[in-house]
Amino acid sequence: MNLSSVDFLIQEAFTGIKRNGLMAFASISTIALSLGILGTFVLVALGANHFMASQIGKFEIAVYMNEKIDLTQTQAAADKIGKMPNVASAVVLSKEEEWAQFKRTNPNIESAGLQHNPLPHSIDVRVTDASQTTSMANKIRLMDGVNTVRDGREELRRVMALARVVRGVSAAGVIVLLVTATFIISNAIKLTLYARRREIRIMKLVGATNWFVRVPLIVEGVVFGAIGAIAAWLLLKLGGVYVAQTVEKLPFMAQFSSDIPSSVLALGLIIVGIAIGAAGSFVSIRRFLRD
Amino acid sequence: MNLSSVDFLIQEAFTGIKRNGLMAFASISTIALSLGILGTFVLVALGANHFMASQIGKFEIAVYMNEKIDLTQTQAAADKIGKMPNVASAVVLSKEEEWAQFKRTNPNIESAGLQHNPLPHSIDVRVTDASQTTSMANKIRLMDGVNTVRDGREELRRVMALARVVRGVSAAGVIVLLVTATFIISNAIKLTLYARRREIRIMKLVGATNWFVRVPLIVEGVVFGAIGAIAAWLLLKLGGVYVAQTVEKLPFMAQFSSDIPSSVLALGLIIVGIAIGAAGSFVSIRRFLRD
Amino acid sequence: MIHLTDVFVEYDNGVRALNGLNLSVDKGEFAFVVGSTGSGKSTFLRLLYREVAPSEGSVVVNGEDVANMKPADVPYLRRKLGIVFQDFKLLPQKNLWENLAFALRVIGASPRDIRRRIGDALALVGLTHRCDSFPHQMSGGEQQRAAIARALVNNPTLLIADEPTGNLDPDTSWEIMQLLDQINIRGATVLVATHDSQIVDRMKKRVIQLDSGYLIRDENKGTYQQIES
Amino acid sequence: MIHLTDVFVEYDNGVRALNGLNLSVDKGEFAFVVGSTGSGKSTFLRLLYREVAPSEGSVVVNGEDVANMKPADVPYLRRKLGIVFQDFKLLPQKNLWENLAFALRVIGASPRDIRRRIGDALALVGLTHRCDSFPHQMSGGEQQRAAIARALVNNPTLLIADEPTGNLDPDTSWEIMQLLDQINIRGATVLVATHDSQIVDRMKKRVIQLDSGYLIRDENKGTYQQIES
Ligand SMILES: Nc1ncnc2c1ncn2[C@@H]1O[C@H](COP(=O)(O)OP(=O)(O)OP(=O)(O)O)[C@@H](O)[C@H]1O
Ligand SMILES: Nc1ncnc2c1ncn2[C@@H]1O[C@H](COP(=O)(O)OP(=O)(O)OP(=O)(O)O)[C@@H](O)[C@H]1O
Ligand SMILES: [Mg+2]
Ligand SMILES: [Mg+2]
Repeated sequence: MNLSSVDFLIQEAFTGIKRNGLMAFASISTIALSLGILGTFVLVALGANHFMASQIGKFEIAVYMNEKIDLTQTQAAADKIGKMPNVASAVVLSKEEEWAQFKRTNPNIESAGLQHNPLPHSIDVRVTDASQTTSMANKIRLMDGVNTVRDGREELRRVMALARVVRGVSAAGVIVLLVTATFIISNAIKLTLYARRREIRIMKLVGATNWFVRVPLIVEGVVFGAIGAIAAWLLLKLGGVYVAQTVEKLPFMAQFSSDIPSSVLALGLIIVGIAIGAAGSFVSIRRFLRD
Repeated sequence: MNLSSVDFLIQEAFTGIKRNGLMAFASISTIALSLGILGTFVLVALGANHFMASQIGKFEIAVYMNEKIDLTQTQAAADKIGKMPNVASAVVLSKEEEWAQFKRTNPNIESAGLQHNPLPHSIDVRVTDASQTTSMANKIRLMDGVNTVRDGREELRRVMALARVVRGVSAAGVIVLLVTATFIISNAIKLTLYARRREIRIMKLVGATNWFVRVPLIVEGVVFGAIGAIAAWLLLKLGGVYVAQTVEKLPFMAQFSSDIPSSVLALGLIIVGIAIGAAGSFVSIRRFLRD
Repeated sequence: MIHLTDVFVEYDNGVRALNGLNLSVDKGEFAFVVGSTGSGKSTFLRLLYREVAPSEGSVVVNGEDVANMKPADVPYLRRKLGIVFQDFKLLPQKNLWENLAFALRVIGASPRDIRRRIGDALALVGLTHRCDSFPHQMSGGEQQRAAIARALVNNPTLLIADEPTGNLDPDTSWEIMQLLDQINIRGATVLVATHDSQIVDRMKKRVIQLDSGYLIRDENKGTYQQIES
Repeated sequence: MIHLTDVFVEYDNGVRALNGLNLSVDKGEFAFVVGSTGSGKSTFLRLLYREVAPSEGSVVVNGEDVANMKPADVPYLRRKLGIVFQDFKLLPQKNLWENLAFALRVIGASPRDIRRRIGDALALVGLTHRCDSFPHQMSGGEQQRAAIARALVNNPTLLIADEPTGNLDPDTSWEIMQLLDQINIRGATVLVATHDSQIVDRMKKRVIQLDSGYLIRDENKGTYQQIES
């Protein structure tokens, strides 16, 4: 296969697309919608994952003072901790602030009949070297007025466990949707080829090899996949803007937005689109080439 | 159109399906997968909704005792309330039980540095007549040892607001998926018709009216839709069993399972499948009947 | 039966297929349409069953104005006609029997009627043994005869045959022509576009000759070639 | 060039299309294949380019065993042949020029070569003015000539034509036959299945006659009908 014939085969694919407007539209829109749904799910899954990950950084060492200890005493303890080696920062969190914050993220706490703020003052300590966390926690634990010290281990474990579940469920969801999208897209391609079975037979009768028939159709699948992916990306962008506008009021949604750049998303969709398009065409053509 | 010709047209549809195995398979599986995804989303949405709704019934009148009041005193107050008119039941909830339960559903409460159970004992009062709730609450509020009485109004409002959001988001999701599924399915049907455009032209040339050409194809669409819907239902059943087995450990998932009976689900899917199949065929045929 | 007045046909791509055709065919006539390839024979026939519409002029078939017919009325026009297409146009997903049955179902024939009439038509063209075959399982000539059988099966008042013997051997061709003649004698109007000079010469029927979309000859008891005199 | 030994062909539906055919055609020969409709002419030709495989017997074309050929080799066999199909088999989505270009692309011709050869072939069959038309925009005879042009365009060593003049008027038919004769004189082997008795009689070439799948006559300088003697 020399260069001019590669050229010809690609040209073939494009005239094919042009002359079969309906087919092209149906295939491309099917691909776009399938990938759009898939992409939505991937975004939500990534967002959830990102949310989980963002939680991890929150826990380093939490120092809860005795209930008797007031804010000034807490501040003094914080200053002391701040001067210890390996400590990056030691910030006082007043019980009032914490309680307000807690109620905001856990609205149902209020319905449980609480009659006063049950929280103590606390200090948020960040270390410069994560490996020192435990030894630091042990030192702080011995200080006056300190009731409990959490070195984030347990929280981390809890969050990680939840993250694993979320990751597992969303990975399963993405795989199911990927399989579904692949199947739907390859069905669409199969039907467009079915509509052209006569054409394929004629090509073979005038001496075309299987590859000569296949290449333009695979190129066509690739082009459909790529265009469909771009359309899906646009849909997601538009949908994302719309959702962002309407659901903005929900505070917990903001935490869910993922930080993958839109170019990566576009690239990912296009790769998946092209892969499905090419593979779908390749597999579907086989049955029409047999005779 | 007499009976025998209706008979004939339906027969036509079935031989059509039989002779176009590939097309039938591709269309039906596309429908099944689209409806399957749609169905999954509907189930999740209904589950979330159901969870919300189930929360509503939980609040009628919550009576929180003073912190000093112990369990025996609380029980006495509950007995007194139980004898009041319009009261269906008055159950004591010990602070220990409530706290254990609360920690279970709000695992992050523990990480907030709580040093003792902050909850008081409480009484769950259910009334026989919902319209009496407020006046009952006012009566109870005057009793000895009672600290706060919540008549569920606020909670209800809060839950209802959340429920509205969940409902809105899931309704939007269902609509987007429904539109997507309709589009994908009608694309598949369009492609099967495209493959048969020559056949349709010939039928018109031997004197078939548009309806004569249309009816078998619509019947075909209906059959595809129905079979696809049944397949989608089976997929959901199998998927549901699988998910239930693997995600059983997650406590919050149990609350999300919906209670719509599987026959209603099946019926719904079949109706949607048939509607999309029929409408998809009907709309798609038009362009092939023009000349 | 058929009246064409100043008919022009121009296809989408600008090709002028008919140029001011004026022509009448009476009920019960038998006429051949001849002319070199691309002269407009098929286009003329397509006008009669409204597969193409004239860009100018009027076409009246059976007293109906075909040129300005509503699309919804076209099927009813076609049901009264029997048409043998140059490229057969058999339904590829239906076997021979079903192809004929479809044409009869369309006009609302009863199941018993359908069985009888299909049996008769297949016997006439000698394809009874092929009734289970799909078009792609038949030879060229068999497909052609199948197309003829389908055109005959609904007892048309006007039979239009476009090159009905192009794939048939001379003997079978002659038999088919005798068949069309029989149908004509029983009262149907018959129009046959053909290149088969032997048949035209032997049948001695009216001959309509087209050339580049112009009517250049129209004579009764004519021959395929104009006899130079 | 072509050697058939005890060839039987039975189609999927049980129809016996060829019954023990023994036949040889030498390089450079010109032969007509005749026989009534359904006698097996097309089936015989299809054997040569491996559209059907014999259920029994051997088929050798150009020294290659076609009956047992690997599927991957079939395209290379076909590229050396020129085939006019009874139903034309033009690519519906390509216009005339592209149809011919495709056949040349397949054999790897250069763009300049392609332009020149298509120009020549279209001029030979008189379709230069139709090169932008799609098959459905051409008359029956034009499609047939397009199919012939495609078969000629790659200078085949063996030209197989199945009913190449069924849709052509006698003058055009004769011109096409002269064309095939020219190609034959230039060295190609030519096999033509036809029902056109005038042409067969006039050309005085070898005639192979089939009947119900049996070879019943094979004579040089023969006529369409066996001359009773
Ligand atoms: N694909 C097929 N499947 C089954 N039977 C077939 C198939 N093709 C041809 N036949 C049958 O085989 C027999 C020979 O067919 P063939 O096409 O070779 O005839 P032919 O001589 O070319 O006839 P014609 O002159 O009508 O073209 C016929 O009876 C036909 O019905
Ligand atoms: N659908 C179409 N679109 C454009 N041009 C067409 C179309 N059909 C036919 N033509 C052109 O119109 C002219 C007349 O075609 P028509 O089919 O009527 O010829 P014909 O006399 O039937 O020829 P033949 O004997 O070859 O069948 C031809 O030049 C043809 O190319
Ligand atoms: Mg014609
Ligand atoms: Mg044949």
